[in-house]
Amino acid sequence: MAKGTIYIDQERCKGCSLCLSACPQNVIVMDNEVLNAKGYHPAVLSDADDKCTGCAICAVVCPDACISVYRQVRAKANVVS
Amino acid sequence: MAKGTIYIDQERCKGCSLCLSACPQNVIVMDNEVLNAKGYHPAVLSDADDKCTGCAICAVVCPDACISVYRQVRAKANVVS
Amino acid sequence: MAKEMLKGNVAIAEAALRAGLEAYFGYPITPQTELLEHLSKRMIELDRVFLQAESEVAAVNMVYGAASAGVRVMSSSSSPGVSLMQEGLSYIAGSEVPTVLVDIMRGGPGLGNILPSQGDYFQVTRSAGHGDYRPIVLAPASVQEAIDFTVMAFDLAEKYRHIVIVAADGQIGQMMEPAELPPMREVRKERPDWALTGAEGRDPNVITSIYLKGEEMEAFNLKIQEKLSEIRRSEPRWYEFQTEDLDMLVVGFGTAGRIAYTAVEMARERGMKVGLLRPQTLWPFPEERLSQLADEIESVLVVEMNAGQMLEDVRLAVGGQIPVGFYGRMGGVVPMPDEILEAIEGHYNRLTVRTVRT
Amino acid sequence: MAKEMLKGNVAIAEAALRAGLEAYFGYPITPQTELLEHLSKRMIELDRVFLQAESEVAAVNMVYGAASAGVRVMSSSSSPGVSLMQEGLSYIAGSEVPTVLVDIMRGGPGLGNILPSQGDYFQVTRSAGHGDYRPIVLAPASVQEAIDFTVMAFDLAEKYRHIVIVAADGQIGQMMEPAELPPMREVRKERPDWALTGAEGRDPNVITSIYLKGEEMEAFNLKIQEKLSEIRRSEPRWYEFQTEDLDMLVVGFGTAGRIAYTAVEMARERGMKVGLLRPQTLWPFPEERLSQLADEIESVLVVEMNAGQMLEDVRLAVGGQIPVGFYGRMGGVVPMPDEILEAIEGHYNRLTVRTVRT
Amino acid sequence: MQEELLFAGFGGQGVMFVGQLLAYAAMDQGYEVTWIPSYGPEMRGGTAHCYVVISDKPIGSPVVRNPKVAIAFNKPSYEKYEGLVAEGGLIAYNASLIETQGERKDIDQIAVPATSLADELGNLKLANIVMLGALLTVRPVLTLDAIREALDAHIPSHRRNLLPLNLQALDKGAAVVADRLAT
Amino acid sequence: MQEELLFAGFGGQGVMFVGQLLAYAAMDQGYEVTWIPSYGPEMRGGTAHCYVVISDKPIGSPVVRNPKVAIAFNKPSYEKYEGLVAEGGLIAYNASLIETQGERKDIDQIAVPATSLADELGNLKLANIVMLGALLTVRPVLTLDAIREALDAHIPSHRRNLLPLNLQALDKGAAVVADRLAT
Amino acid sequence: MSAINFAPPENMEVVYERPESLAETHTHYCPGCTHGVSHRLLAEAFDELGLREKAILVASVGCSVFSYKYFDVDSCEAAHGRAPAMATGLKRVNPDAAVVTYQGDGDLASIGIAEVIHAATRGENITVIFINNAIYGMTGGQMAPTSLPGQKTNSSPFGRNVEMTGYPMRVTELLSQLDGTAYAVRRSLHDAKNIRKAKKAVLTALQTQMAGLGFSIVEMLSSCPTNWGMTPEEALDWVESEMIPYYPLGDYKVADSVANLDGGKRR
Amino acid sequence: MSAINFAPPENMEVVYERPESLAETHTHYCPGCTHGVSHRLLAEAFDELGLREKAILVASVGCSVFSYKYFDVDSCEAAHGRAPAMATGLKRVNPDAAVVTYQGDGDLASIGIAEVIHAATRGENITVIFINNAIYGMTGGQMAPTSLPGQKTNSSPFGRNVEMTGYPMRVTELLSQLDGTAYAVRRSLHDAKNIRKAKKAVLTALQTQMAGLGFSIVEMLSSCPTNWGMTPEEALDWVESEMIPYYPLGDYKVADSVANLDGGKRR
Ligand SMILES: Cc1ncc(C[n+]2csc(CCOP(=O)(O)OP(=O)(O)O)c2C)c(N)n1
Ligand SMILES: Cc1ncc(C[n+]2csc(CCOP(=O)(O)OP(=O)(O)O)c2C)c(N)n1
Ligand code: SF4
Ligand code: SF4
Ligand code: SF4
Ligand code: SF4
Ligand code: SF4
Ligand code: SF4
Ligand SMILES: [Mg+2]
Ligand SMILES: [Mg+2]
Repeated sequence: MAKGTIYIDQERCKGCSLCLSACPQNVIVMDNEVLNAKGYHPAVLSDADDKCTGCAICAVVCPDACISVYRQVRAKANVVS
Repeated sequence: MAKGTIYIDQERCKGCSLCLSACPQNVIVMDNEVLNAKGYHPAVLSDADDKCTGCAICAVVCPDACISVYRQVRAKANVVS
Repeated sequence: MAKEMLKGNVAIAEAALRAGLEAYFGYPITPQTELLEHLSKRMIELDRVFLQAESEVAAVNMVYGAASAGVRVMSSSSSPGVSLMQEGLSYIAGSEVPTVLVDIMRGGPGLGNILPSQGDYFQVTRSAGHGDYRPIVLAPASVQEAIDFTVMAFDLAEKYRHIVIVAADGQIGQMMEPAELPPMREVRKERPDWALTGAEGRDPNVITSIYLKGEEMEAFNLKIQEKLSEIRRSEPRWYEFQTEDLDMLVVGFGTAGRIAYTAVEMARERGMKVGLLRPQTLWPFPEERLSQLADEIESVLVVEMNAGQMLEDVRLAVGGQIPVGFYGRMGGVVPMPDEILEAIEGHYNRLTVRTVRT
Repeated sequence: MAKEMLKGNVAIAEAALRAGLEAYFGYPITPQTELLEHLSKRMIELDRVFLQAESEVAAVNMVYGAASAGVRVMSSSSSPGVSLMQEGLSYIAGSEVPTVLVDIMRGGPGLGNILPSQGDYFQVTRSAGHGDYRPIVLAPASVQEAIDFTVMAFDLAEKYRHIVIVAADGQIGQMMEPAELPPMREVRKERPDWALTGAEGRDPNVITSIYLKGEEMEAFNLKIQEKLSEIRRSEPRWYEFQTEDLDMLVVGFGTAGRIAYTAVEMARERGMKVGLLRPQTLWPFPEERLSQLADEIESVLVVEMNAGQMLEDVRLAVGGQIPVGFYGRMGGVVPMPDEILEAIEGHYNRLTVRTVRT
Repeated sequence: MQEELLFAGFGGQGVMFVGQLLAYAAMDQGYEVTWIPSYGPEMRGGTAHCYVVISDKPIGSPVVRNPKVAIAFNKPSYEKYEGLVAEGGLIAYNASLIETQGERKDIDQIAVPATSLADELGNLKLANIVMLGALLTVRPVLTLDAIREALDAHIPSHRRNLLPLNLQALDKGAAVVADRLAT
Repeated sequence: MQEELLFAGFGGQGVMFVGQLLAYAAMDQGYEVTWIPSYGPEMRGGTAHCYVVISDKPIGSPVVRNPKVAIAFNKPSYEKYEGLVAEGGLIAYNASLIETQGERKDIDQIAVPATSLADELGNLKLANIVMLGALLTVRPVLTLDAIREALDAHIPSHRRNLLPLNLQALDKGAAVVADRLAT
Repeated sequence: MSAINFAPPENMEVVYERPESLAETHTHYCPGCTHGVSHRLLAEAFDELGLREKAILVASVGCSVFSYKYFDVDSCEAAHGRAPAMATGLKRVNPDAAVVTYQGDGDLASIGIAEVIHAATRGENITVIFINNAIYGMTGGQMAPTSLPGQKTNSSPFGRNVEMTGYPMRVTELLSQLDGTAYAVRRSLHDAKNIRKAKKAVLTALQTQMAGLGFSIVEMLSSCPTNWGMTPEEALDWVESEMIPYYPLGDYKVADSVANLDGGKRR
Repeated sequence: MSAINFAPPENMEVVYERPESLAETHTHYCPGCTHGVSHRLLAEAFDELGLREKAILVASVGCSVFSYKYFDVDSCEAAHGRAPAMATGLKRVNPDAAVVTYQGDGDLASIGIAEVIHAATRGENITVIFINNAIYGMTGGQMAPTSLPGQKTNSSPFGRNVEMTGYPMRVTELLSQLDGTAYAVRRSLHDAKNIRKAKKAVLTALQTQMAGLGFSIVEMLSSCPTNWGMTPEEALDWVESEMIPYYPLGDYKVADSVANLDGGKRR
């Protein structure tokens, strides 16, 4: 499976935790250490085992468009047209 | 066929002639002699041959509810209930 | 009844209910919404009519319908919603069906904001909508007055078969104060003889505002003007404070008038001979009392939460005898007592100078 | 251009078109309908935008949209329809998009009738809808003025980014007179830099009337008040007749002012020193000129086709210096010259008595 | 000079048009002129009237309580307006539809059998033009030529074929009163 | 006598409720009192504040520019309102969330670790009552008994089970400043 | 109050007479205008159901603006388009009354579409008589939302251009979509047979209301000879040949509860 | 204007990034409110179709009142319910622009139903994004025309009583009846799969407009955790379990011309 990663704009995050429950790999957690300027504990990627697939589900459900998603570049398969 | 007759309230009539064209017996005409207070020549029954059946079609189409319709009383058939 | 701590909006709603409100039609809008919400519960509990209309346009026309049936009926809204009701109000005035409307005014123009304002003064006192009439307009400055004026609104509406508007700024709607509610009145059983109820055993009644012929329409208008003259004679109400031994008078209504009260107290402490006139009816405006006072004083300061609307009525009442100053805040800003005090001082000092010079 | 025999409504429509009207949105209502009908033909012929809206509420909001795009846009209606536009007008004023509205006033309140009236004076001069602003209001008294003021309306609307209302009574809309139309102007190609057109190659534009914070809303209101002061200084317009060597002044606008002209002529023939001031802008009201004249005369008579609305502006302008009389007809009744003459005589005689006594 | 005329009749009798025609003619002759209509509640039927004021100075009021001239095309109009005509003025009426001698003796009463004359021309709708011809002969507010020119200039193009008939009607109206005046 | 208090904090910190509680108590003690709220644009989050004015005479303005007492539950409120307190007045603040010594020396600064104390009681939401207890001990606008009665009389029925905890919170707040005052 | 003008001739019985609920007043409608026909039907229905003393008529702004004068029942005049709102106010405080709005297509489909849709949504127990004549009659013949494609009116002088103004609205179909609508049908007034059907629909609509079953509307295709520029007969022909194809007659919604009225023998 | 906050990690490509048409401003929406999701979808669609410089957003009165701040496009704020009228004015004089209204259920279905119905009837070339959250969010949780039967709100404290207030309005079904409507679909924002479908619908709606095919509307079932008194997750569950059964997702109208967009390969 392709490796992926995400970036969460913690200042924008409102801590709604929707990404958390949507992530199929369960690699997002609430960052209880950080309190952003809005007063929320933001979400953070916690992916020690590199399980994130870059599926972007988290980004798709995030109401505050906080999440950018990246994935390992794969050589494109040659397709006969 | 049952005999009928009608009464036209000529003061109320606006001379639209809709009863005239609706009457299946063609027994209504415009009364060009009379000019009512509204300035219209009203409709009038012209039924020398007693053709009016009392079908009430004229009354049903009259927009000004000028027409009353009457029909000969027939003995009611005895219906076994 | 004992005093309770009541929010203005809730107090108005409960007072209306206790005054025998039989039907309410309204549409949510801040800062009026608690009024509608309170009635959504209480009216249903009491098996009376509550309906959230699809819009203020619909609400005012539902009110028009229920009022035509001769029941105690009311709507409530805030400035943009009241703008949408103008046509309906004009029809109601033209049909002479008793109607009560509560306007909890907010900052404008346009969508503006939800803060307290007095920017609807013209919209409610100069005739709502087209044509020649003026609604009776009651302007409470406390939760207790909000209660009392609401009850009075129904009585006046029925007495004159006219529109009565309770016009309070958002602050009156939102604040809590101890106040006493009136006892619960039952819904009236009988309907007035002009009411639409189905013409059982009587000639049909008709409620309409059309008079196709100019002469008839004019005759009807003269009848309204007659009624308005009677109201102008009988119904002006105001509150005054420190109006003996006066150099200068402050005039303000609702929240502005209430805050001016504090400023006048402060001014008296500082030795200025200042008093307060707080109109409780915006229409009929207490012009007679004001013009009496104007004979005795050197100057008037008008305080409003708008760009100067009641100002015109004050100027009309004092008729150019004495200078009329103005201090206003707009767009939802509520003036503080110290600002008004400063305005009083400024005005008072100029006044003294002027008086001395003469 | 040569003079043509033109009906007021048609003249206004054609004048607007020639002033470069790019879009019209309106709803039929008597006695304004020929205006809409004329544009339904001409705008389509010229490939401009004509749309019959589903209601006056929709019409004013369509106008709001097109005005936000910076084009010359207009609507027209009559009293009940103008009541329905109050909210939209307040939004337009709060967004500062140039807009022209024609109000061909009819008898009220309510459905009233379709006869000429001036009962919308308050509704158009005191701010349309909620909040603190005043539309510029132009009041033609002839078909030629209707044409000229319509053209001017667009220029003023754009100059001040404000609402301009052409307020004419039904008689101006319905009568025919010889008048000259302006030359045809092309529709302007460029749009103002604040206009909504799609943010191609520039930062996005925003048109809104919300200011959530009181301070911001107040700042915006102060900006509007600033603009209004400028208009008050620069734009008052009026017509005067026989205003030299005066004892008494008649003040009237639109049709009432025009008929008063005849009455003043008759009064002069009878040796009374009477003149006429006919405000052409109802707001800004020509208060300065009136107060100048007030210094020279003994009395003022106001003539209106309503219960006395402009009367307040006259009283404010003369400030209690001299007595202000009123002669009004309501509900679609147009006063005849002889009635006004009689009112002048009554007033003039009392005046003489009074003057002698003093 | 100021002339004030009131035209009144049933809707459909061409009352508005004949007033406008006079107004056009007046404008073309360089006068100030106003025309103003008034309708009843009915869409069809009912009565209608209009005022025309012609002057060599700016016109104040386009409506007048006591017009110098009234033209009545039907009975209700005659009854309503005879009393309003200014002293010394005149009322012209369609004698085909109105049987009267008139009450007032302080104004001129001109009876014109306009509908019958129009009928002779084969078109009842021309009664209004017949009346105008008669009126202007008795009271030359404008010349008949001015009306002829105005007809030529302002008749709607789809009715242009009726122009000769209109001119005939005008003459016919003029002739009938000329005869009578001669009497 | 006239007391003016400003309560400010995040929505959800019970700012409005504690102000109302004080107002109820004042009413029950026979005072004149006003309570007035002010909200930000957000539905959740954002800040909110309310004014309470207590007096033995009719109250004019329910809002005051320079309240004698301010109670700040969060940092932004402290920063916004410290400067507004009237000379000689006091500001009480939730020291659990606000680290400050205060700028102004002409007013009393009362630091109350309200959230921590509430935490000790097992319910963070009680920080507001803790604050009130502390405040009234330092500045006896009303007696604590008055508050106790008001709590008893006005607590919503579905929260009645929390009454003992609320009373404890009040005492806890009172105790912490009493200790300090004693120092 | 009796409308008998004439004692029945000897040996004859009355087949048809002016209904009692119709006032004696002459109407201001143009000759041949079918507004008069629908008035008569409504009055007949009031008579037959014994509702004269329970009826409250809400007249609307349009040619029928004076309809409050033409019925011998309690009545009022709503603001343009707002009859269903006014009727709602009346009905809620007079639950036993028969509240009927009488509205034109400009009134109901244009300016008043919000109020009628919400009345239907709420299942408001009122009856709407909807006169669709594809034009604004009273203001002198402007385009209505129901004007036909290509129809020339005084505000669509080149014919209704569907590119610019869209296709005509089929109101009854639209309202039949709403859960609160119990009865929604379209009828036509162009001949005696259809008028009789329309009458039955009015009866059913009123019965629906009196049984508390919800919102009822009877749309009637109607003529406007004056603004269509036709004789009364031509106008009826136009209804039949031009309007009916665009506005098919029929029952668009008959709730089961309505179908079961009179034990299933719905008229 | 670029929304890249972060250079892609080495060897990685961007799969998802904040769209350019979304302004940098933080929104005032409550945590977990799906207004934010629909905003993002619309911004993505503007980006993908290259419409950022052609778009004019008409914000409406409701919680989305400030949406004009949240998009990097020309925008304005309509009066409550009147966005389709304002959009009509804008579109008629800017025929090449992409004019989009963004409206809540109170705004569109209650006070604004007339304006949206007439815009659809006219086939007005505008796109409506309709956020159905079964409540009035901004004013603090009153009943909307779309509130579910029995739903407790601050103005239906005993639960929506369908006897008194009728059944919820299904707006998309209603609008799909009108000839001028080219595209009318309902989607939901309760999970990623449905959000992706909603996105495609927004793209199709905008393409419909740009191709001049008529009126387009995308209804999105949306959550209001605050006024429903739920956590953001509970709220999404409620959308799925309570709202969808009442408001079935699907395509209610796809005109042939729309189906043939992109040579039939409609997204
Ligand atoms: C607010 C308002 N706008 C416009 C009008 C003018 N008006 C009167 S009737 C009417 C249209 C009536 O058409 P319709 O409802 O179809 O009735 P009809 O005359 O065809 O029977 C209009 C636009 C008005 N009276 N009030
Ligand atoms: C004329 C008018 N009436 C009422 C309001 C008050 N108001 C603001 S938003 C709103 C309802 C918004 O609900 P909805 O459209 O569902 O949007 P949401 O907040 O749920 O997203 C209301 C009634 C207003 N601003 N203007
Ligand atoms: S991209 Fe997919 S796997 Fe990675 S964090 Fe987001 S949802 Fe989880
Ligand atoms: S969905 Fe977005 S806002 Fe919510 S917790 Fe995750 S990153 Fe934060
Ligand atoms: S009742 Fe029938 S037959 Fe007799 S006149 Fe009328 S339509 Fe003709
Ligand atoms: S249908 Fe009626 S109004 Fe018409 S002509 Fe016959 S009787 Fe007269
Ligand atoms: S104008 Fe048309 S709808 Fe109105 S009364 Fe005449 S024919 Fe009937
Ligand atoms: S109140 Fe509801 S709709 Fe509004 S922002 Fe909060 S969650 Fe969203
Ligand atoms: Mg119609
Ligand atoms: Mg909503």
